[in-house]
Amino acid sequence: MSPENYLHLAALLFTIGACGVLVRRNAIVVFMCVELMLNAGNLALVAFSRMHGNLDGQIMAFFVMVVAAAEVVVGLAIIVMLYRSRHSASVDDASLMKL
Amino acid sequence: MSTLTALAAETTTSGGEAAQFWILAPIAVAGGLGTVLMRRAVHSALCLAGTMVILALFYLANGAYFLGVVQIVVYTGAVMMLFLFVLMLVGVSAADSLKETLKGQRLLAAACGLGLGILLIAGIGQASVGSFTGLAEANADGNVQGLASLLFTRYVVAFEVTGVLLTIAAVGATLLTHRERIERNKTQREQAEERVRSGEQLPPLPAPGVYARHNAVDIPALLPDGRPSDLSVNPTLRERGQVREVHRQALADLAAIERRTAEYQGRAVTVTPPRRAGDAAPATDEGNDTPAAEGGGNGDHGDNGDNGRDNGPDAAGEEARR
Amino acid sequence: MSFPLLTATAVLPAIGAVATAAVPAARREAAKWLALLFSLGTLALAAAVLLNFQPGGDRYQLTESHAWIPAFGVRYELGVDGIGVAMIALTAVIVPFLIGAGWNDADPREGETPAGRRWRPTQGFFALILMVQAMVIMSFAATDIFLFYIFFEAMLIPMYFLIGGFGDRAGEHGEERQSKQRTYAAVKFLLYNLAGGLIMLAAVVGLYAATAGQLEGGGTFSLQAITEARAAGELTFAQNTERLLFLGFFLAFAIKAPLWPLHTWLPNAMGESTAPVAVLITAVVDKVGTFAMLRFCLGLFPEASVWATPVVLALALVSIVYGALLALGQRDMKRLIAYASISHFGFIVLGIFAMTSQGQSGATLYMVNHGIATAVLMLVAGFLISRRGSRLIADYGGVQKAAPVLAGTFLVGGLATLSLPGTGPFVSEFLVLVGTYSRYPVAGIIACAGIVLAALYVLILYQRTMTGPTRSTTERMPDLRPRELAVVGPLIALVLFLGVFPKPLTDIIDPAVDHTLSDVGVEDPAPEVEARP
Amino acid sequence: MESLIGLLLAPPLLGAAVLLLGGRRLDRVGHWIGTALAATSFAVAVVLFADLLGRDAGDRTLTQHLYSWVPVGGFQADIAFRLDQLSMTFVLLVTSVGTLIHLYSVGYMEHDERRRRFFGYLNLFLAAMLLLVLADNYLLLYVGWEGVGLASFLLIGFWQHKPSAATAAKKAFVVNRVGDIGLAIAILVMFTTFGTFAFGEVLPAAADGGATETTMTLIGLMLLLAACGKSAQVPLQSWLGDAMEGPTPVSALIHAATMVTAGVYLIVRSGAIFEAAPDAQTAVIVVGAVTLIFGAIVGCAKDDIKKALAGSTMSQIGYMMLAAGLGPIGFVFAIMHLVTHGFFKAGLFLGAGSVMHGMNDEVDMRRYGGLRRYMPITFVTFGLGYLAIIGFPYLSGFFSKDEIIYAAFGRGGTQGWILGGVTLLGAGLTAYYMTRIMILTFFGEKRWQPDAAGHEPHPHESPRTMTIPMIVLAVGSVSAGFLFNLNHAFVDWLSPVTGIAEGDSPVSHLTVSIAATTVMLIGVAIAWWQYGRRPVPEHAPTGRWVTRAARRDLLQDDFNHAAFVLPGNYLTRGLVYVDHKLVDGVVNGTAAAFGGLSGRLRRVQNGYARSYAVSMFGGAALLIAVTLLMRAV
Repeated sequence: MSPENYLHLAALLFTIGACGVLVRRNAIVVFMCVELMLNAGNLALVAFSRMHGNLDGQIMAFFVMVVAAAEVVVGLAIIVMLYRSRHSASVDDASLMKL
Repeated sequence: MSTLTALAAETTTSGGEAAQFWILAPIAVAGGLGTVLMRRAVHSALCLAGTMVILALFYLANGAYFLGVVQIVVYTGAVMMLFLFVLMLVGVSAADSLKETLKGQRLLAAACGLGLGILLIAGIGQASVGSFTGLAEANADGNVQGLASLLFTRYVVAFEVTGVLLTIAAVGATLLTHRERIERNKTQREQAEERVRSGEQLPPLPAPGVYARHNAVDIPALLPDGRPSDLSVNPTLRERGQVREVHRQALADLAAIERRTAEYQGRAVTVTPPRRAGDAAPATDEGNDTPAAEGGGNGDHGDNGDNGRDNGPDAAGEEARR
Repeated sequence: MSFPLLTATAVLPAIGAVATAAVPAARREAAKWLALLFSLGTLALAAAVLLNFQPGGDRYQLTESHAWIPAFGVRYELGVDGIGVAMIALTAVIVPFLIGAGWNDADPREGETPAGRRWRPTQGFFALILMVQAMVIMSFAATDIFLFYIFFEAMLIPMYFLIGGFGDRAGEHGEERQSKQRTYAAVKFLLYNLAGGLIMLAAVVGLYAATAGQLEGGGTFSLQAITEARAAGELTFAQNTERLLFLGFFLAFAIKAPLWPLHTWLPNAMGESTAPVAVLITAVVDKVGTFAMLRFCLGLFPEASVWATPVVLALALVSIVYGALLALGQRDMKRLIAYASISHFGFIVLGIFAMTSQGQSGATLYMVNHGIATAVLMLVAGFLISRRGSRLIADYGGVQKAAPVLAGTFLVGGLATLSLPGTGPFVSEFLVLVGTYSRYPVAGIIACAGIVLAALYVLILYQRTMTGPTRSTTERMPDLRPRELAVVGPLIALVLFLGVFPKPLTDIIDPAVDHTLSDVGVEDPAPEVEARP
Repeated sequence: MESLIGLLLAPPLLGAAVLLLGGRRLDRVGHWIGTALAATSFAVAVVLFADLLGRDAGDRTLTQHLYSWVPVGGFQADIAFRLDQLSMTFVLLVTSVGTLIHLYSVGYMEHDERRRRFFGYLNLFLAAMLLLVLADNYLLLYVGWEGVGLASFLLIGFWQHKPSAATAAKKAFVVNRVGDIGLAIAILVMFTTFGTFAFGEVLPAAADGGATETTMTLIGLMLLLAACGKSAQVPLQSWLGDAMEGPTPVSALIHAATMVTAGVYLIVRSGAIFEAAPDAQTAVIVVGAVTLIFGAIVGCAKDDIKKALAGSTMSQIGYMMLAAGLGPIGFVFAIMHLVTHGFFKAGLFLGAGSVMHGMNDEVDMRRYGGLRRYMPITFVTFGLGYLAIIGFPYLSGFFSKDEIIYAAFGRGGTQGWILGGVTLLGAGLTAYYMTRIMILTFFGEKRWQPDAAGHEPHPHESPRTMTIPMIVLAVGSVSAGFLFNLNHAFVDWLSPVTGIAEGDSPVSHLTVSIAATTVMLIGVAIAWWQYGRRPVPEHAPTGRWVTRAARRDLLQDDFNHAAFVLPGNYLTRGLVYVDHKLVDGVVNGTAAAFGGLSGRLRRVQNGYARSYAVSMFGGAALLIAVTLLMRAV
């Protein structure tokens, strides 16, 4: 068993998550895909930690989790807000970013 | 669980870990794919939760016991549940149409994903990834102790900052979702006046159900001419496409009653069985999903809503005249 | 530490701008008087500068120097030589008259009701003019290149609003089209000058890098420090570096000046803006360009200047002839004056790059004289346009009969523009010609063509607008009002005075020109034959 | 005495300032102020003249240095005056004729509401002309030179409501400017060559022969160009005929007696330069000879009395130029003819003005006729001027013209014969066209026509203010030549400045006189043959091609139009197009290109978050790719 396996898996999951972000329109699902990407990153970090024999990678993964949690909190709040005002959770409900 | 941890603790990888990896990794990938491809957000969330649990196992296998537990408790347990709560709050369009609206988006996304994947894998291949050093030494005092000693020494500033970040996130989320009342509440009188002024819907909305034979909230009431009143059902249900159609039998009964009444009173029959949008569809639970799933659900219901609104003032006017 | 006279001269109009802008909407008249007061105060300070300047003294006088951004060697360094004094005096003299001339130009128009209490076009107009004045004076006084650059660029902002925001009343094409053209002109002005400014910025940075690599105390932007270091041999530029830097500076100044073929923004800008703003552009703001050629291009890059001279002279000659010919072909009198200015700027550049004391003194005098002469012509044209509401020459005729004083002042302005002896421009134009001819005879003779063409376009303009039978539109045209006469009269007196007795100015300018020439390292060509007195 | 020189200039300058700035208050007395100031100037001139006469012949040069005008490095221009015999002659001519014409204008412009301004302009002209002849250096001369051009412009265009007058004024100024370039370039060359342009330094240096002949020729030719412009010599002659649009006193003062002769002054003043440049001298002679004949031919064909006289002026100045080109042999006589011409031509113009005054401003001689009985004083004074100009023996023209013809023969060789022949031919033509004017105007039958408004003309003698100047000028015309030749007074007076030389003439003085008189009589006879014997047709006969061309000023305007105006117009229009489409087009095109590009690029920014996400991921992928590639390399 070599670290490469874990890394490949992480890469695969990351790519899947990225595709999801690009393809899905439901903001919540998009958000979930982002989470998937973060988790893929965490997996790689954990694998690196074991590879190098120190805990810094795990620390990093820990921080990623914390920040992700914060992100989820704020992100979901934003989605709720958005839904309240637009009655939709679709990310391209309107081309909002265009003036 | 103990076998797994024991496996991971060893510096050299064992065949057991390989087996575990090759069994769990495909499931994790399948979960990821499911997250992306499932039409319903709830299903996506469940798939993601599955993937996360498997990842937690991988963490454990890699000697990150603390993280593995945290992954399950915090991530899968708390964060994903938060997702589900929000889904219940928001998830009216429970299913996402998979029809792409942006031109070339899917193609570009695929290209990007493919390119990114190839590049990542190429990068991994190029990097000199050695073998596992193993965490036996680092975890000698225990994984949690090791993490803690690092966290509270070298990474203490970052730790404090993330703490602040979390606090801010919590406050921010409360602030965002909290609706500040800028002006005072309208009194009932004012509300009533406003309603009269707008002239949209003066009397209370009609109650759901048909002739007390049904009192379910998902069945629209019938108007005097036999059409279902959209105002009588909760709009959220309508959004979700969970409105039950009025049964054909009930309509036929109504028509029969009308006919009999007409015969009794000796006047010409004016009421014909009304046509309905949902005539062709069977009025079952499964069938209710269909219009919504076709992606036109919103529009259709919107039209009905308009009809209902058009009827509203008429009815109100008649009532007022009486 | 003596009184910072130059700073005061530059800051006073800026204070005036703020004060004017702050006047409440209803007190329009007060704003006008306030602006006039501040511009007169600036004039008084400029007079103090003139009096405190010793023609025979140091090269740069009234200097002020403070560290500003030590990390990059940027200093707040001010100082004037004779050329700078002359230009500051010009600016200070012109602006009060512009305020007088534009007294009612920015008032809310008939039928326009104030859109709100904050709607204060009059205040804005005068505040912007004062702001431009402050920045121009600062550019003339700055001896730190970075400081100069900042004001050189910053003056574009108020100018942009002056051009785009205020136009002539009720044009021949209707309000909407006019406002569209005005926007076009303002944007064109801004883009042209910004483009030049950005190229200059690159050159400024390049200059800093070049000095930082060689000087012991680190890089510097100080003109004096660089000139001295070059003279002492501590600082040398590689040939290509110097040429590139020169081009970077020169391009910006040539756009501002403007030199053919970078001139096309000027007719638009002058044509669309009100007469006082047009004067501000051509008489004051553009002079920064030619002034900077003299001070920075020649002072910093003498070898490159000599290297570029043939091309610059050719461009200047083309400007002279081309501008005059195009002036002949114009149907819009403001554009005509703009093209005439292009021709005159050709003369100024010709004089600067002729590299003779007559040429450069003439060019400096020319800047002053052209400013005043064009002011007369343009302001009277503006008065004329405000009476009839059209800029087209063909819409006039026979004004002389109805408004003889207006016609007379217009003629004087025109005659000054065509450099009639006895008016200021003649002295300067002749000096430029003498300076050019003594080194480049062919160029001198070609430039003489400008003399004839100037007569043609001025007199054709005069003939078509002022003479001939009166028309229904010009029959009852009122003559100059006292306010207008008070604006034009002193300017005309000044033009005539400078034509008859330019010695006070030449005495100030001469030493500065000699310094510049010694920077470049050239001397006037000696006469072929020593005349026996 | 030197300080009086500035005082010559001051009165007219003051007058111009007061009259032009004074406003309506001065309307009632303005003309008298102007006249009085001109007379003051004349009085000062007389005082100075008396002073000069009191000095030795070699000590008659006064200079006055007022102040340093433009001191820049080696370039030192001063406001300084120089009064010697040559300038004194001009000063006397200008102030005396000027004063008379001021007086005449009082009557002539009586009904013009802008009379005050007219006198302001006249005073301005006097000041500029005095500056021109008093200047101590070429640059100051240039100021006067353009100053008189300005005054001429203002006065030709005095009746600005007439488009023809405005056009003529503009034309005069512009054509003069072409000549002025010549003077400007001449000064440039002088400064480059000698480092100075003061008379007192340039002229001796030129005489020393330090500079190459090419340089001197260049200076000479440029001075000639200037003279051509100011003195209406071929090829810059076209403005003079049109200049007759101005009021008649203006034509008399500026376009006959004084300003147009400034070219002759310039050439005589720069005699030393021309002496050092024989080629330039030859050019002067050629120009003079050509103009002499050209002007005469034009004068023969014109029906407009003023334009006929203008042709005559050109022709007479041609005489002077020719004489000036001959060098010291001719300088004195050029000036002498200039002075006598100043008297009789001014008188003739005033007479013409008087006739027009009586004939409702009619200028066509074919509508005059038989006026001698209605305007006796005009007839007599005009007749005396006429006799003087055709060179009737012992009148002023006789002396000056004969001397020029004699000097022309004195050129020697073939050139001498040719020039002599040309000048004689000119004398004959002069007699012809002047007789024609005389007969058409004063003799024969009445051919009067009502004017455009239908008023019948009632010819009458002009008021006293007009006749007195005419009488004075007539006296001058008759006596000047005789007085000048008394004891060679004029030659002795001028020769210290101009120098004098005797040519080796193949013919004697007497022969020349007899020949000139004979030719003159032939001219008179032909004119009488054509116009005196039979009634004059009211409309001019078509005539042969020469006549037709001469009526159109020998096609000069057509030539200018075809050679300069039309190409200039096309060039201008073309350049306007080029500027708009090409120079500006490049800029606008660049702007449009950027605009189009950004329009395209803008579509990428469609506002959909997912599109942006794609570009972000694409960018990330690109970055990774680049990093990997960099590592691989």
